[in-house]
Amino acid sequence: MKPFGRAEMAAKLAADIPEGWYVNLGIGLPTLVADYVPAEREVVFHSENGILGMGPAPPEDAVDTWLVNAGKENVTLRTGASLVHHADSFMMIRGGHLDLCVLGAYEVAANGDIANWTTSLNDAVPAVGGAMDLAAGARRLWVMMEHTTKDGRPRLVERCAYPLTALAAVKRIYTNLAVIDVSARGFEVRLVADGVSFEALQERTGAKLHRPA
Amino acid sequence: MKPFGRAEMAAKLAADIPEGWYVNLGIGLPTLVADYVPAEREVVFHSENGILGMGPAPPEDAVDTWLVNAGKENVTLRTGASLVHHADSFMMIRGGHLDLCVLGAYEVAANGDIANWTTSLNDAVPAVGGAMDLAAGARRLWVMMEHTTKDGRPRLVERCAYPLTALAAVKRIYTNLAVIDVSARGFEVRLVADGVSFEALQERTGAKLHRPA
Amino acid sequence: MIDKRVASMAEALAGIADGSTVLVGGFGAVGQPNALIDGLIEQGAKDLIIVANNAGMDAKVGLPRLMAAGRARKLVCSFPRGSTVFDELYKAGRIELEVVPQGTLAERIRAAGAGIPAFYTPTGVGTKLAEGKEQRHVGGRDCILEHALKADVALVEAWRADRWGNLTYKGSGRNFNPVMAAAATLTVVQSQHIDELGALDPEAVVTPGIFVSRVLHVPYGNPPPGNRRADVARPEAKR
Amino acid sequence: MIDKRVASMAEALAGIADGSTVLVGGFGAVGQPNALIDGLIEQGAKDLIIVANNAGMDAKVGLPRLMAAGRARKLVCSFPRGSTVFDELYKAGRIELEVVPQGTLAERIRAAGAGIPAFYTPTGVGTKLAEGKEQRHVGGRDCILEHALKADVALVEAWRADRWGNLTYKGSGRNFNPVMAAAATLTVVQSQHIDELGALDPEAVVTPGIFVSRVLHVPYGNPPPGNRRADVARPEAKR
Repeated sequence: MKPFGRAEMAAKLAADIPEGWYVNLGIGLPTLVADYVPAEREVVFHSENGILGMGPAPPEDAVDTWLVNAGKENVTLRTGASLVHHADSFMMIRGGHLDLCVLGAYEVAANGDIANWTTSLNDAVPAVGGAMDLAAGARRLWVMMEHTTKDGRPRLVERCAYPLTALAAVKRIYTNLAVIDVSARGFEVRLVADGVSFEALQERTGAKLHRPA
Repeated sequence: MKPFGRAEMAAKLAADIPEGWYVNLGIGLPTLVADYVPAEREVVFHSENGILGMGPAPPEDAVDTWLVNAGKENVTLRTGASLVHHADSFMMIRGGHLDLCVLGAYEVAANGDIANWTTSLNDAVPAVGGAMDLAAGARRLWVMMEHTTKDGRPRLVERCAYPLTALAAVKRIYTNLAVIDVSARGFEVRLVADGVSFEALQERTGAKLHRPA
Repeated sequence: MIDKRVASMAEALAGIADGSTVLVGGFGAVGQPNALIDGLIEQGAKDLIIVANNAGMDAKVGLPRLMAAGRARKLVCSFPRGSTVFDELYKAGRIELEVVPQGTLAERIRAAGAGIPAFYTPTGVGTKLAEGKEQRHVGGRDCILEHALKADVALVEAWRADRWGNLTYKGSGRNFNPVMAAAATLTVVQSQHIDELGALDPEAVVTPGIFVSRVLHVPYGNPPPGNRRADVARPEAKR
Repeated sequence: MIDKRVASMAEALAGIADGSTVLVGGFGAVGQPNALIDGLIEQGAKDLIIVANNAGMDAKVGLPRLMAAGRARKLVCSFPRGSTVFDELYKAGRIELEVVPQGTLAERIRAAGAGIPAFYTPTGVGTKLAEGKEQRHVGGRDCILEHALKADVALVEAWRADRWGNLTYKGSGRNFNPVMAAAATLTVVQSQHIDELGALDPEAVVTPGIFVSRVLHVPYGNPPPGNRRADVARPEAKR
């Protein structure tokens, strides 16, 4: 079994983004995706704090500290970018103008429910950021996450145990083992990593997997 | 009896606007008020279609046809002006940011109700414009109108007969005969035109007038 | 390469279906997408619901032409006065009218673009325009519930545009245009200038390209003069 | 002459009362009105309800200092993570927290400025953050009712300002600042540059002066660098 690395997951997802899409990448793992969209394929990246048309991270000796993304990392503006305030920025999100949002998650259920903002397993401070707006508002929500937890429990489940971020929102999941669509039938396997059999994948998944129709 | 002319009404109202107020002047008679606020007393005039900081009408040989006010008349920008879109412009109105709005009216009731958008007496096309937003949203609503109709019926009434624009909104009325506050007691006479007795004014008014407390 | 520029009016208006709800920018004669309206008459879509602040003025220009051609079955509007074409159609019962307070109209369109299906507002409470609407005391005031006004098409007039669809406007030509641009499935722009990508200052873009579908270059010049001011005494104008 | 410029921090923050609700602009370290927050500590108002996207980061700068000084009784926030000061106060039960989805937070503040007392939104439906909120099917979706978040004070960071209070921002320093500027009874601005009236392009003003009460000149320079990017493989960064 040869699981996808994080870079491979990002590259695989990036390859599925067509030119012209407006895309918001969640903080953490999803942020990597931008690096795998070649500049000549024009994809417009959005950041919650009012940037449309984010470019790559700046070289260390040319950082404009007035520009950060949602993860508070310094970024650049691409030619054609525009800056708006927070209400206008979330208008893009909540008004259904983004073609795609990619988020990390703790769990995704077979009906598309997503839990990605708090585990409530410790007394950590709850923090939601823009996840609920993005999950409810973007035209498509794709998730990037490890297929199982560190101790091997499935993250693709029949029903989320963690507090929900949004109901029936996820359309596709990119994991280290597979790419899986969420359809009316539930989880549909699109693609598996080398050496991962359908049966092995099912073993690591908490809900029934379907072969593509 | 020496009624105020339109210019006098406008001048009288203008004199009551302190420096620093943000003011929307309704189409028609109220528009005149701006001419009687001297430029050195900085009052910021707002127009529904997205202008904050309107200046006087341009000389005929220097008209910028890209600038119109709510009455579709060409205007100018004052130094310090800004331009916004319609939702942001009505945010100023509806969010309670205007210190004053001045409207014309058919009738004002003793409780501050105003009727100024349609008479429903003919089959004319109903048209409301921004009147309802202004009446409900501005911090103060003052009305400028003739004290009676052409055939002598009162416009200051116990209860409006014409369709309402807003409830309990008017704070002060400037007519050709008097300046009248609308208080918890009802109509309070602040000022009368030369030769107009309280009794003569009461005769021409459809609700009880009070002398100032 | 993202390129929203189109070369012809036919391309700009392709696919607009009968029965569409069409937002039309402009206030008075400023910021009116008149070329697109003329194009829409040519294009042929009928049974349209038109949303615009005014019903137009000059019978030979813009909306009045569209209405005279019998293409609009309904007008949603704050101030349908000054258009003899509309007056006649309305009095003859040949066009429906929904009168909406101007700020409520702007906010309902903004809500559609912002994914807000409905909101409460004090505007209109106690008036004929509140009849049939849910009323509720909220935030310390009586309010009515107003719904988002979502559209199939927005026709927008801009001053500058680039191939990503970023837009700026000129003077009071901004008005409803940016609000409408964000509220339709298909947003078509006529722009006086087409600029290279990057020529518009990112800090000064008014409509980001995400809201725009197609851009047509229509360099028509300046709007006609506005109304004459009906004043009695203008001390300052005498200078 | 309208002149909203003030000469001192004391004048900028005069009259802010105990128990005030205070909107604080900024996202990450960008656009944070840190000088005004320091001034507010000095000014002494306590029992404050602070509304901000973050709880701050560096314990020595801005909100964490205010919280550590015991001035905030409650934080309304979308992402209160990364602030050890807040974490400790919260875990010790010494500060209340209302977590609000970031877009709902922005929209609730915008609603306060726009005179919309409440609106429906699909964001948060079916989650813990919808508990206790009215739910309703509207516009074809399940929604919850959210209320305007009106404030006594807004603390805003701007790039350029004039004496009328017209403002522009820089880069992603815009964020919540213009939205908050419109939603408070008293809006206090710290601006890096003070310009002559007329120097700001009317087409490019982001916050019109009508929303601004006082402007203080605070030319502090640039924000500190952002977070380091926690990436694994960055082919483009290798160039």
